[in-house]
Amino acid sequence: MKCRSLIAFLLVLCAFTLTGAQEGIGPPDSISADSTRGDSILPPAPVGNLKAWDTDDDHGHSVTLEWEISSDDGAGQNSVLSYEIFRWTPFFMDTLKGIRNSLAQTEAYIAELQAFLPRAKKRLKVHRKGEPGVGFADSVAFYVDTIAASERWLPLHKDRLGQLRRERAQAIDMIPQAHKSYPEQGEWRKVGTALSGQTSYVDAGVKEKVSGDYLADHADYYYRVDAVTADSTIRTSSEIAGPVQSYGQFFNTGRIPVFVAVIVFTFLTVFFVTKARRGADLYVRPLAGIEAVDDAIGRATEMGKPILYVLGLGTAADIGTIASFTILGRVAKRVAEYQTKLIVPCYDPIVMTVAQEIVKSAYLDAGRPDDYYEDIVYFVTQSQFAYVAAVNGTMLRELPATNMYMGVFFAESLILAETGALAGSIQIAGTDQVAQLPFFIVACDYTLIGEELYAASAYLGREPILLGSLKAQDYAKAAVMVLALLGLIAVNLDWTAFTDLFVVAK
Amino acid sequence: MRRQIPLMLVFIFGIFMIFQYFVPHESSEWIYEFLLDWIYIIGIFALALGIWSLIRVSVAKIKAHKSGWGYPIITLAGLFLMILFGFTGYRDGSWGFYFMTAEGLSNPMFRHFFDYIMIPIQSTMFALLAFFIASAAYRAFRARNIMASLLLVAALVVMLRFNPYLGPIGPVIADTASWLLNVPNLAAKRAIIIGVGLGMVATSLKIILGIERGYLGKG
Amino acid sequence: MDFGTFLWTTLGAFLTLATFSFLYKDNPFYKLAEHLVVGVSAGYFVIILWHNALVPLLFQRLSDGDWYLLWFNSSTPWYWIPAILGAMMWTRFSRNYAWVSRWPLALYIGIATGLAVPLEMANRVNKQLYASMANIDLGNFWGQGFLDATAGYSQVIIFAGAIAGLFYFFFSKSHTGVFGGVAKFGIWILMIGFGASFGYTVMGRISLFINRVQDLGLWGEAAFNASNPNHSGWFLAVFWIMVMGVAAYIVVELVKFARAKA
Amino acid sequence: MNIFDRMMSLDRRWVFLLLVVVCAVTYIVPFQVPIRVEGEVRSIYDFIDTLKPGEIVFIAIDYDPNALAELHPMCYAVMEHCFRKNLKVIVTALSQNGPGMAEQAILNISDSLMLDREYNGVLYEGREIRNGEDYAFLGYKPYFALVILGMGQNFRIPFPTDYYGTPLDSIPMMQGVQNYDQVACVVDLSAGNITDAWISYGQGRFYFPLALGLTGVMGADYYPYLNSRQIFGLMAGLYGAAQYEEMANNPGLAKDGMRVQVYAHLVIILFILMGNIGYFMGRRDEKK
Repeated sequence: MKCRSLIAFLLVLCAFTLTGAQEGIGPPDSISADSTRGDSILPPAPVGNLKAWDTDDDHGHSVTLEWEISSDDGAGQNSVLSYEIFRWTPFFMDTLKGIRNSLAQTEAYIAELQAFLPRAKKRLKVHRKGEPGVGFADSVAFYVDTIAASERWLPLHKDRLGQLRRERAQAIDMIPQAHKSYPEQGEWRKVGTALSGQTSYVDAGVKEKVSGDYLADHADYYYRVDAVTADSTIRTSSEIAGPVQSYGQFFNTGRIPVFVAVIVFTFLTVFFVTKARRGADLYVRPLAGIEAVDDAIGRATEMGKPILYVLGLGTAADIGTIASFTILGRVAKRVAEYQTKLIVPCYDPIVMTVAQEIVKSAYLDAGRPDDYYEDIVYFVTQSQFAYVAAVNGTMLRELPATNMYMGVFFAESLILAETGALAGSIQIAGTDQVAQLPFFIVACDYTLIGEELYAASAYLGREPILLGSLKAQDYAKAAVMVLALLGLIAVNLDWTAFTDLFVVAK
Repeated sequence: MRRQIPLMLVFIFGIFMIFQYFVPHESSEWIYEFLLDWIYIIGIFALALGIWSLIRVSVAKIKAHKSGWGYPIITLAGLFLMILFGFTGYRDGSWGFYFMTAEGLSNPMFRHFFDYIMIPIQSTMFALLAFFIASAAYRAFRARNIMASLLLVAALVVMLRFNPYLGPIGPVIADTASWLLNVPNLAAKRAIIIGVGLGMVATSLKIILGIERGYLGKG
Repeated sequence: MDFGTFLWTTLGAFLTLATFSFLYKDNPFYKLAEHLVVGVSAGYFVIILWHNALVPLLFQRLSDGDWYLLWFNSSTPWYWIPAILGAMMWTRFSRNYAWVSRWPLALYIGIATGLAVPLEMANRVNKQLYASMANIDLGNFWGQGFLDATAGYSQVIIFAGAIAGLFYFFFSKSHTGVFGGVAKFGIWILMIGFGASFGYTVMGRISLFINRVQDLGLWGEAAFNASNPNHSGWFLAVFWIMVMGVAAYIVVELVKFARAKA
Repeated sequence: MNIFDRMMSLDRRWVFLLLVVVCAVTYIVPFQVPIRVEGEVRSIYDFIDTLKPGEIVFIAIDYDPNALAELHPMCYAVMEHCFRKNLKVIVTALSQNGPGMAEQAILNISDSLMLDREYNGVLYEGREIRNGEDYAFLGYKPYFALVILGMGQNFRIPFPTDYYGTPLDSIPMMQGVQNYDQVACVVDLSAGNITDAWISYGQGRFYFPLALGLTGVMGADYYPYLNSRQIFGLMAGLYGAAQYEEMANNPGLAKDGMRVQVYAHLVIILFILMGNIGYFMGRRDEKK
């Protein structure tokens, strides 16, 4: 009865996956258009001068094709609707596809068995203790059989899985060799469509060997482009381009401008830092926001109220948050000296861990290790507006004398700033998020705009090597301004050779 | 050992990631994806530290019996209920704990807590911005000096762009508003983004080259 | 809406009003909503990160090995490395081994900063530098209409404003003399730009508030609309309890206010 | 604490209270607020208004539910205008969950078409609009670029049958309608991704008049296409929809929304001015 059919089904499924049935693959055709037109379209002119080469500056596995559009595209009969790109594919690829399919089926079947076994065992326990009576006997026997059968099949399938994986690996290594048998033992298969008017197409596969559309490197590929009219049966093929091999490059030439910029900037930083170490005195203009930090901490001490430091909604991977760490370190040192209460609610666990480490060592530096207790820096939650609700509540209950918002902020910046103003605190903010700067500038007493957040740690620390790195930044800015001016003049004189130097490819 | 090796790790991995950007080859991509998984997994493990800190702070508040000590109980209750619902699922006739498969996500109580507790409160906190933008504008838009008055005038012009009661100067205000949004706004963004870009690279280099060590703490 | 959904929507409406009460002042209703959402969202992220990240990223990758070999024979055993690094983070629970957690942190920050150096240089500095080399449209220099953003003079102002803004951000020169003048022009452009974007976002924020009010409207419609299938006196009772509660609270506030005034 | 000091340091809760009152009143009381109409929206209305009955307008509904708030009012306003002018409408939905919204729009419009309504002083009796005579809904096909190109040759290539399965040849209004040449204009409502395909593959190759309806955020980026004549009209965001409703004298969702926005902005501007007047007067007293 029902259980018998279940066993039968299981056995058939095992048999089916073991044989690894083949199923044919037909070329995916373009939009099926049953030709319901009166006048017949003449075959269009073919695509001219088809060229194919390995796409450069990439991780390989892709070939770029370029051609001149057919004379019947946009002119002449104007009948060309799209171009279909064909690649010569050896039949060997079908066997590889067959291996992939049976591998997928085996994996699916193993997963099903692994899910089925614990449930069946549980049901078996239930039936053993459970209600006696008709049909009880064979249902226990049924479960014992199926569990035994499944446990017998499972290792068999696991070995098959291992064997199929080895087969797949060998088949993939044989792809380049299989492509050498061109033009025998293979056929033209459509790999893509380009719209009329387009003159290039990138035939890109993926680098993962496990996936279906993996395109092997170092294999000879041949391409053909058909100009196709509205009626897909009327088309004309171009001559064949190839053999072409795809491979990965080791240097992305499109990113040379960035490479030069990084090298120059690193050199500037190292140069000025070493110059600063040898004691060169570096002038740095005063920053209102930074001076406010010192007297804000003083104010908090007189009023005996705590200081709230918010590191923002960035993770420790955001550079804005890392800059905020260094500011927190210096603020915590001063707070420890003045013995004021510090509150640091955190949004991200890693940021909390690093902040705890910083505040603890700041208290050590100030010679007050015992004042430090674990809960100065605490975790709230990782959802934006729940975090804001909690910090708002803390502000109104602790009424801090000074709020500092340093780091990466999003839409909640104005909520924090307005609540802080409601609580009557002096507020100093600093963020690199351009969209939030208007709100901080309006609602806070002092705001460090964009780059000033990154300069703050150098200002607060006053160490010469940090001021040296600041000088490097200024020189880089000067370079950017000069280049922008030269570029502007060059563009307007149509001397594009200069501006092309600065194009950053993908 | 406690500080030298971490600084060396930062230097090695930092330099590698800088050069990895310029090498599109497959091998560098595999390592890049693998390292990103590291960051992600380390972040998830650290969540345990965060939850532990939340629990410890809440328990401390409850023990201290200060005013409002009842509320942290609600926090802990919400936390444990949500975790409980997240791991219990209903499958073939019985409720049970499912850790490896995601039945918990379709647990009705889990969905209800999300749809009827988290969503209303979070979108209402977001909606508070409508009020705070009004009170911030009232409180802080004062023409104290030239900079503040430029800020004020630009905001007023843009806020009046679709106001119908302006008569003949309506179109003029609308054109000025779209000009302000397209020209000075773009210049400001460009200056700040270039500055921030240089600042970010400088800060990252300071960390990789070991100039800035504060984040590692002492001792 | 069946009865259960209505109870849940009532809870949602109550929490919405509790959060809005923050506009008046910090009160027990807001404290309730705040602590509740902190706990629930923290729990939510534990579950989401467990099911959607930890299980697929780590457990499933190691699971095709066998437990008695500690999954070392899985097809990707090297995923043990991030797992060990993650576990090293837990040394922060103990006081004297906390320094061990510096290793995974160092890796975390090292990878992040290394990632940022070329990426931020390319996306921010190079891209903006190339964008600023725009072609000044001399043909249409004075543009049409009152103020034309695509005209030549606008492009000159964009370029000059960006350069002046950069002048303002110079650290190693004091803002005096000609240099100070250009920097002042720069900060003026910044302020006009910030004012404009502040004014532009007001409309968006107000529609946020309107959507919340519409949501409350849906709840009100279900509570009071007699034709609603599961409408019954019970819900009005729920509503009146809430109204009474809020009214009592307002009375208490007024009394306190009056006493404070006296 | 003279009047000016009080003006400057009002308690913020009065600001909140007045904002809530203004938003509530303007949301509930359906009074009309005039909307200033700009050229780019006027040109769409005038183009459709001058079409003769029986001409075909092609409306492409290419947005997803998240852009619903801004683009649905535009769709209702344009469609109501076309049907009131006895024009025929072809509707396509090339975004994933476009068909659902297109059907909902057609349903609501056909309901409101039943009633007699007066627009700009002209009385239009209610009439029942029927699928196949007044409008044809072609439905959704993937690869929107290929679909737009295919329709340039013949609608039947990408859409052999309409959304409900009836072949195009047996739809009365589609007799003799081959491709865009028989269509008066195309109005594309989208959140930006499909718009570029309509501009480059649609208007760029078959030169039919194209008008765009976009979300507020995307609107600003498409003004250059207006100057280069690639599109003859552009509606951006809720304000764009409100302008069309104003022209069509058919106040709907957009004008309600704009009513609240106009008065809420006025309240905020009022408080800003009050704060500044108090500030200046206060300072003048100190100087004295």
